[in-house]
Amino acid sequence: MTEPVTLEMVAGAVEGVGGAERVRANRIRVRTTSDNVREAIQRVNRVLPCDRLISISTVDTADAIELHYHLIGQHRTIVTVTVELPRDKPEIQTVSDLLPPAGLYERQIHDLFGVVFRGHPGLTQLVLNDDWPPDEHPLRKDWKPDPRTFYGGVRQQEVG
Amino acid sequence: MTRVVVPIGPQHPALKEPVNFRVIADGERIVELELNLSYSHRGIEKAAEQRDFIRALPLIERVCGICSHSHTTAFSKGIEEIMGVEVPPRAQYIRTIIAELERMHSHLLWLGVAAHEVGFNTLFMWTWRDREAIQDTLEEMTGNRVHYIMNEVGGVRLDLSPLQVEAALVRLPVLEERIRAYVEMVEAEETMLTRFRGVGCLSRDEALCFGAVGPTARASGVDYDVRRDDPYLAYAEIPWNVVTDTNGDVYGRTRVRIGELGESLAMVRYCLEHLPDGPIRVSVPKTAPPGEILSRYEAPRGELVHFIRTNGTDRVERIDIRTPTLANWTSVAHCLIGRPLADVPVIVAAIDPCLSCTSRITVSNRGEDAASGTPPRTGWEG
Amino acid sequence: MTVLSEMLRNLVSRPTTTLYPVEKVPIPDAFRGRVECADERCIGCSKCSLVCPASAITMVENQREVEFRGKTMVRKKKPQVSLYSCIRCGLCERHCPADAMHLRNVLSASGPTCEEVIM
Amino acid sequence: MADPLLLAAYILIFPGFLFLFAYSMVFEFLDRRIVARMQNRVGPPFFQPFADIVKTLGKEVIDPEGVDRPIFDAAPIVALAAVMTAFLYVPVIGASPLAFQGDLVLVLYLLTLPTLALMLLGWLSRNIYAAVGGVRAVTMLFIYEVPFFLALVMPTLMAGTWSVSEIMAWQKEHLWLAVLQPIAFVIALIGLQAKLERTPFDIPEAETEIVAGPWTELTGRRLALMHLANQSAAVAGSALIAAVFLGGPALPWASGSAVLDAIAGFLLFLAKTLAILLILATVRGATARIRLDQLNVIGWKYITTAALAQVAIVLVMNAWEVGA
Repeated sequence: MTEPVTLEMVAGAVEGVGGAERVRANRIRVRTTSDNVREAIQRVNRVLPCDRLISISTVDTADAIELHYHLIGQHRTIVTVTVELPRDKPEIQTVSDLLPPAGLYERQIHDLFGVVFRGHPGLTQLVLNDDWPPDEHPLRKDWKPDPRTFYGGVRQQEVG
Repeated sequence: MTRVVVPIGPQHPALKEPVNFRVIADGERIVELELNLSYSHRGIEKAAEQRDFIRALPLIERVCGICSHSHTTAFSKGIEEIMGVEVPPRAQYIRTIIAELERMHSHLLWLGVAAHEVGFNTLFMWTWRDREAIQDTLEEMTGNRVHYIMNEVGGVRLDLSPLQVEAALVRLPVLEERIRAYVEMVEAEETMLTRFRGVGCLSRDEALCFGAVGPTARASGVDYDVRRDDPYLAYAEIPWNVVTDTNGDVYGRTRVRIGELGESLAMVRYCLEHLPDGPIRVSVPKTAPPGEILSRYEAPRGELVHFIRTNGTDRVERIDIRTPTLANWTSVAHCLIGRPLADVPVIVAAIDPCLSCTSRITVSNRGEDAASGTPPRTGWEG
Repeated sequence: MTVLSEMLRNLVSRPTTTLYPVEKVPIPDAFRGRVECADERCIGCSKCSLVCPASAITMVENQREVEFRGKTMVRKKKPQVSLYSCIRCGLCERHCPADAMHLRNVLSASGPTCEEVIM
Repeated sequence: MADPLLLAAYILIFPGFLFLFAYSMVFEFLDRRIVARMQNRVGPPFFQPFADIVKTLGKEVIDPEGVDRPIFDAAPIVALAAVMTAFLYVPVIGASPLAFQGDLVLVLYLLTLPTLALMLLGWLSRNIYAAVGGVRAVTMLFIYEVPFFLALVMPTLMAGTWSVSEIMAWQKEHLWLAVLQPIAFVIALIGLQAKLERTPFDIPEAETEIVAGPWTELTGRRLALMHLANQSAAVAGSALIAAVFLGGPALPWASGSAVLDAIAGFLLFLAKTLAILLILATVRGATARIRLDQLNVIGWKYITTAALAQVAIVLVMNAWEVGA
């Protein structure tokens, strides 16, 4: 375990972009806005070398869609970069060129939450089946499956 | 040679679960690869939001058949941390025993499937025969071979009677001797070695860059292991060490998994012998305070992450499950480029893919409900 | 050659498969099988039907005199389990205040006809 | 054997086709049972191969859309016929009545026809897996065919005749050719394992990679005939190697009546072919499937050079014997 990461180091690195706070023994959260996510990740990387993206978690609260980028490095401390996107037009720059595993995670989030990742090489449909209506995103809080639309599988009349 | 599109499709004898590779091969060599996942969607995350903690556990357990204990432990460990509940040590030890037994039977299952992928069916039959000893132990302890549902928010559901502890301890020496035999066998079996060595190579920084997790990463020298980096359950008190290897190919991953088999067996024996007594669960309030936790767990296939957000009610506001197989797919796609067609099953099996883990998020709505407009029953509800 | 030596040893020893209809596989007593409700102890509180994740338990009208924690009372409802929907998770057994629901180590949903098998 | 009725009986009934089918089913049962017992399993009952063939014969024949039906039907029949005629020239109860100079070459070429039939089936069934499987079958043919033929031609160098029955007779006076030419015997076994596409070499029918290779689109009686052809090729192949290398069904000392000779010869034939089966089954159980490019390297670098070395040794032994 490298020497534990002090909060000040991280806070110093990102103070132009966002605030840092210690959530738990080895968890640090960096809040930032959607257009300087890449900037925040690169700065944190300079201070504390994060060589792996654990995952991108998303939460759909009533007013915004939150994206949490969890990063980890040899120092074994998880740095979570949190971003809030407006619900009506959630759009953000992709990080799949910085962190390759993000490619799959972003496609999954795009399917389920409708977040558009600008610059993503192949934002094709990963998680939902082919004949799923493109504009509906099931994991959003306000999504209710209305019975008339067809969500895939066998069409009603073919079943008979 | 002309470019040929070979669909290694959802229904394929090598893949026990549906995943589709649209492989563009130039002769026998793979030039391009397109990965289609999510043929087994069940909408677990959406469904989990409509259930309280008690009813959510059997649902979350069914994310994956082989690593079901991983998911319930990660979930209940996260909720307990949000509630600030202290789980009694005996429950922690019982959870660790079931976790390590599950890792052992998952690795034995993998060893058999990997041998079957290269046509060495004898090892497949032997490993699955020895796996029965672990399945019987688990069935005696928890009452079921697969979905144990031992976990509850606040502790464990069943206690381990001295009889069960004795029955489990009796089976361990036989297994130990079998694992030693497999270590020699993997080294000695020439034809299997030629199929494993140098296949699907992943260097150390490639493993890091592509976000490989678990035995796949540890075989390339990356020594990330959540049980040591972020100790949970009783792993801080048990003497064990992380198994890593530098080969980075399928052979290296085989050695890491067999090494972990030996480690897990030693851990189970230590836990069974040092099982502390005391209560096995703590009464827990019905609702959890608003909070957020990233609960990490070392599943047999790699690092499993549950991101849980609660909002003060007895339900989960959001649970985001990132399973190890989803993290490993990027490294598989990279390893496959340039390999001959015959290596596809071996390299795919090397990360021990668990497809039902990877995809869990759509609501399935069959026939009669669509007309009557009742809320959609997830396929799982039966 | 360890593989060859073990194969030859197997050739002469008995195979480990248990021939199912003739030899039975021993079922441990902790096995979670068919759900049974002990009629004399059940107080009809319908907690099991609330907690059942597969909503396989429905309450049916059933009057009976029962003994519960020293007091005798008359219960009005009794659980009825649709065995084909039951996933044998054991939550009803865990949350039953009167300790009436038990999962016996008998195979659960195996009925001669395919319509609902009701316990 | 001039009497045509007896000859017809020889061809059709006993050591001919009926015996070949029955013995190939026994062969398959023993093979599957031995491998099963090695894997600590019970293994199939004795009538399983018969049940398989009867069942597949009865199943519906599905033609893939746009396939050339006549050839698709003919290929399995051609494969089976080739193997059956090859079996006639292999001695079963003493020298075969149809033997002639050069029948060793005829048997070898007839045993190659099933692989070509597989290639044709694979190519005709318009299925990507079958096509890849068919191409793999032929590529593998080039790799193992050369050493296999070399290994089986060397006995002719030493015995000085091209007829299987005469090679068998030659071995009565001299030692078994497996003792005199051990390398050729081993290469012949490897070649037979590859010709029958059994596990170390079942690359065309790699079930975990390309579904079932050329066998993918075979259904109903085509599958039954092709399966029977494959099993009969196993019997014919091991009978050939038993005759050429292990002295075949001939007793070293000529006992009294011809009938006793025939029975003893037949028992020897059974013993030797089953010994070869045991070796093939052990190899099938103990090895994993190697890749085509690896087989290419092993085939040309090691097996073919071993065969050529064996040829050199045989020529030296011939010269030395001729000299002495």
